[in-house]
Amino acid sequence: MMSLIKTDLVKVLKMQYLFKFKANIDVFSSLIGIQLLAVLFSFGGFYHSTHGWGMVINLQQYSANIVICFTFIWALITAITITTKPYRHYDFTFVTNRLSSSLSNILFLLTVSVLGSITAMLSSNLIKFIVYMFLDDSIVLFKQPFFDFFTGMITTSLYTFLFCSIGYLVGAFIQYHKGFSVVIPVLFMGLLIFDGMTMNSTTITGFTEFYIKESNPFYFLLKTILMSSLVLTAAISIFNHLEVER
Amino acid sequence: MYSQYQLADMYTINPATAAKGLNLLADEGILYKKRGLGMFVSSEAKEKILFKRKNQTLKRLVEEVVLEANRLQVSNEELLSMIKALQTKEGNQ
Amino acid sequence: MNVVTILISIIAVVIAIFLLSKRFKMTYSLLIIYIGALLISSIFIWFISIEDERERIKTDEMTNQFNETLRQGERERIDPLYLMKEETFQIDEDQELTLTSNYEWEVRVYVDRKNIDDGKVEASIYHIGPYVDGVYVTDSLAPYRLKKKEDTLGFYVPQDRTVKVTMGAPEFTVTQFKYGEVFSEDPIYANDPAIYLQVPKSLKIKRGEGVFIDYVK
Amino acid sequence: MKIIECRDISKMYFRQKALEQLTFSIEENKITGLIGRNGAGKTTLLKLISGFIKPTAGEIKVFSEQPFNNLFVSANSILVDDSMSFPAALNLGDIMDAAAAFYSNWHQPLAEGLLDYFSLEKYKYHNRLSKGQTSTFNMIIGLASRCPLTLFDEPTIGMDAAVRKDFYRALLKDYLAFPRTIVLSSHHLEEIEHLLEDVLLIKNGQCLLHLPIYDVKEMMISVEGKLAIADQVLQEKEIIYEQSIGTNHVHRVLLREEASVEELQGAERMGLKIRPVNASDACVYLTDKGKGVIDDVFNKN
Repeated sequence: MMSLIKTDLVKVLKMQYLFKFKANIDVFSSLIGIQLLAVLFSFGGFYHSTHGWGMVINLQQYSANIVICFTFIWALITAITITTKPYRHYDFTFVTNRLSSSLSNILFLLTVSVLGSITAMLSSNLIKFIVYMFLDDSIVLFKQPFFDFFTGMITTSLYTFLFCSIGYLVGAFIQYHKGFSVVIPVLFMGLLIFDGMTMNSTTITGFTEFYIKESNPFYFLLKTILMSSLVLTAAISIFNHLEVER
Repeated sequence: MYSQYQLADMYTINPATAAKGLNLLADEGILYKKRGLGMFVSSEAKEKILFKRKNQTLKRLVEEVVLEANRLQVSNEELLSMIKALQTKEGNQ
Repeated sequence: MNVVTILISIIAVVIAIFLLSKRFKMTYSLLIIYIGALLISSIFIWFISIEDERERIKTDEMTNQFNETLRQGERERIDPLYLMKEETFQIDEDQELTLTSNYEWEVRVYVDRKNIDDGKVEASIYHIGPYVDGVYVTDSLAPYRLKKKEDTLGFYVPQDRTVKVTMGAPEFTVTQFKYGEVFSEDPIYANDPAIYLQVPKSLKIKRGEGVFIDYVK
Repeated sequence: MKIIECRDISKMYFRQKALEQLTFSIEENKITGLIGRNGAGKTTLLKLISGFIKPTAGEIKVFSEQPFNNLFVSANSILVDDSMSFPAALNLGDIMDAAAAFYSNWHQPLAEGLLDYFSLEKYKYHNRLSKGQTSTFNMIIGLASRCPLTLFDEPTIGMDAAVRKDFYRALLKDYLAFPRTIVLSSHHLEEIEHLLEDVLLIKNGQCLLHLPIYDVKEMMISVEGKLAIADQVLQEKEIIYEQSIGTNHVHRVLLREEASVEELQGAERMGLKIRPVNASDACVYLTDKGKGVIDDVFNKN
C-alpha cells in the first residue's frame, strides 16, 4: 500500500510563500515602473514662495512623498490582483487549503510592503542625486539620521501594509460577488463627495486623519496593526467559503 | 510464465485484465500456480490449446464458411474443390 | 564630474552583465539594477550631505520672547547673530526727531532714553531670520538702511531681491513622528525687523509713517 | 481500503443540477475510467473529489476525510485538466521545481525524461504552449507527482494520436512502477479501455454503472438481420438500442443476460448475425439520451 503524505500547515505555508515569491515576481517590475514614474513627477519638487523683508524667497523642496503615495496605490492594486481567479488557482494546482492560501498571500503582501517601502524611502536619495547632478547643484542636503530613516521605513511599511489589507478585502468582496467591483468604487467616491460637501472629516477623510494625525508612534503601530488584522480576518473568512471554479 | 505485470507492460493493458486472462488459462488447466513462485505452463498445455482451437475456433470458422457458401448458392462440390485447391497451394510453398 | 562618470559606467556595466546573462529573468535584473542605483545614490548623497544642526524653531514663542526682551531693554540678551546693523547719529539739542519707514507693515521701534543728554542717537537693527525650513538665510538679505535727513530718521527696506533655496526634505512618514505633523506649515519663517534706539534723555520723538513706537521702561 | 467514498452526493449550480444522489466508492490502486457524455457531471465530480467545490448534499470522503478545504487530501491528490493554471512568470522548469517542492513523491527523472521525450524545453513558458503541448505538460506534472490519488480530466485534449498513445503507455508503465489510485475521465472509452480496471459510467449526474471493464465488455450483444426474423427471435426481450437498415433489416442491442446461449445459437442458424458489443459501444448505448438515434432527426423530414 502506498503511504500517504502527512503534512502540516507550517510546512505548506513555507512552500507556498516561496512559490508565491517566484510566481508573483512580476509585481516588482510594476513596483519599479510605478516608483520611477513617481520619481519623475518628484522633479517638480514642492514649491513655496514668500516675500517680505526685502526679499522674495522661492523654496523648492525635494522628497519622495509622491513615490510613497504611488507605492500605496501599487500596494492596493497588487493586493486586489492576487485575489483574482488565476492567482488563487495557482495554489490549487498544487497543495493548499483556503487558509494556507490566504496566509501565504498575507505573508507575501507583508514582504512586498516592506520591500516597496524600503525602495520608496531610498528613492528619496535617487531624486536628490539626480537633482544635484542635473537640475540644481546648489541643493542643500542634510544627513538623515539612521534612526529617522528606520522609523520612516517602518511607518511607510505599516501604511503600505494597511493598503494591502484593504486591497485584499476589496478583492475578497469582488471574488464573492462581481457586483462589488462596481459598488465599492461608487461607495468610495460617494463618501468622498459626502465629506467634501459637508466639510466634515467623517468618513474617508476621517479615516485618513485617524492615521496621519497620530503623532505617537506606539499608538500608530497599534492602530495600523489592529485595523490590518481586522480587515484581513474578514477577507480570510470570505475566502474560506469560496469554491474553485477553474 | 510472465507475471501479470510483465504482460501488462508488454501489451499496455491493465494488470488486472492480464491477471484475469491468466486465471482463465489456469481454469482451463493450461497454466498452473505454484505458491509464491508464479504461474507455470502445464505439460499438457499444447494439447489442450490444440484441442480447443480445433473444436472451437476452427469449427466456428467452418460454420461461417458453410453459411456464406449457402448464401452465395455455392454447391458443396464447388466449396470442397476450393478448399482442396488452397490446400495444395499451401502445401507447395 | 569624474565621480559621476565612474558611477554611470559602473551602473552601465552592471546593467550589461544582468541583461546579457540569460539565466536571469528580466524582473530580477531590473530589481538588482534598481536597488543598485538606489544604494549608489544613497551613498553618494551621504557624502555630499552636511551635518544637520538645525533646531526646529518654535516661531510664535521666539517672536514673543524677542519682542518682550527688547521691551524690557535687555538687548544684551539677544543673540548677536540677529543684530543686523549699528549706527550712531548726531542730534542737536531741542531738536524734534520724526521716525518713518517704507516697510510694508509697521516696523517696531523700541525707544530707550539714556540718563544723559549726550546729543547722540544710537540705533541698532535686529532681525530674526529669515529661516527657510530651519536654514538661516540672512546672508542673502539686502542690508537695511537708516538715514537721517534734517529731523527725520528713516528706516529703508531695499528693493525685493529674489532668493532661491533648493533643499532636500524628509518624507512625511518621517515628519509624522519627528515633528508631530505630516505636512509642515509654511516652512519659511522670519520675524519683522525691529529697531532699538538709545536716545538722549530729553529728545522729543514723533511717530511718522510706518512705525510703531514702544518705550522701554 | 476505499480511497474515494461518495454517498448520495448532489451538486447544484444555481438552480441547475450537476450531480444527483451519486453513490459509489473507489478502491485503492485501481485505474478507474470515469465515462459519460458531455455535461454528464464528470468534471464536477472530479472537482468535488479534489476539494475544489463543496457538495450541495450528501457525503464525500477521500482518504476517509472531507476533501473540501483539506490540506491532507490536497497533499495526496492532484487534478490534471486543461484548465490547470500556472503562474505566467514561471517557465516549465520552474513549474516542475515548484511541483517537486509541493509533492514529496515527485520523481524528477521521470519528469525530465518525459519533458525531453515530448520535446518540450524547460525555458519555455506555459501560456505559450499549443493546446496539445499544454495537455502534454499537464500530464507530465500529473504523472511525475505520483500522488496517491491522481485524477485526470480529459487529459488528451489537443494531443495528436501518437502523443495520446505514448501518454497511455507512460501512464500504465508508471502505474506499474508506482501503483496508485487513478481516475481517468473521458468521453471516448475505446481509447482507454485497455488501461482500465473499472468503469464508472455517469449520465445526467447519476451513476449508471460501476463495474470491472471485463464485465462491461461482456454485458451486451448485438443482433443484426432481417426485421421479421429479429422480431420473431427477440420477442418480449428488452431492446436497448435499435437502428433500421433499409426497410427490412434491423440492428438491435440487448443485454447478454436476456438471452440464453441456446437461443442465440438458434438465432444464428436462422440467419441473424450475433456479435458481442465492445465496452465503448455499450457505454454509448447506456448513455443514450432517450431521444432515439440521430437518424430519427432526418427521418422526420
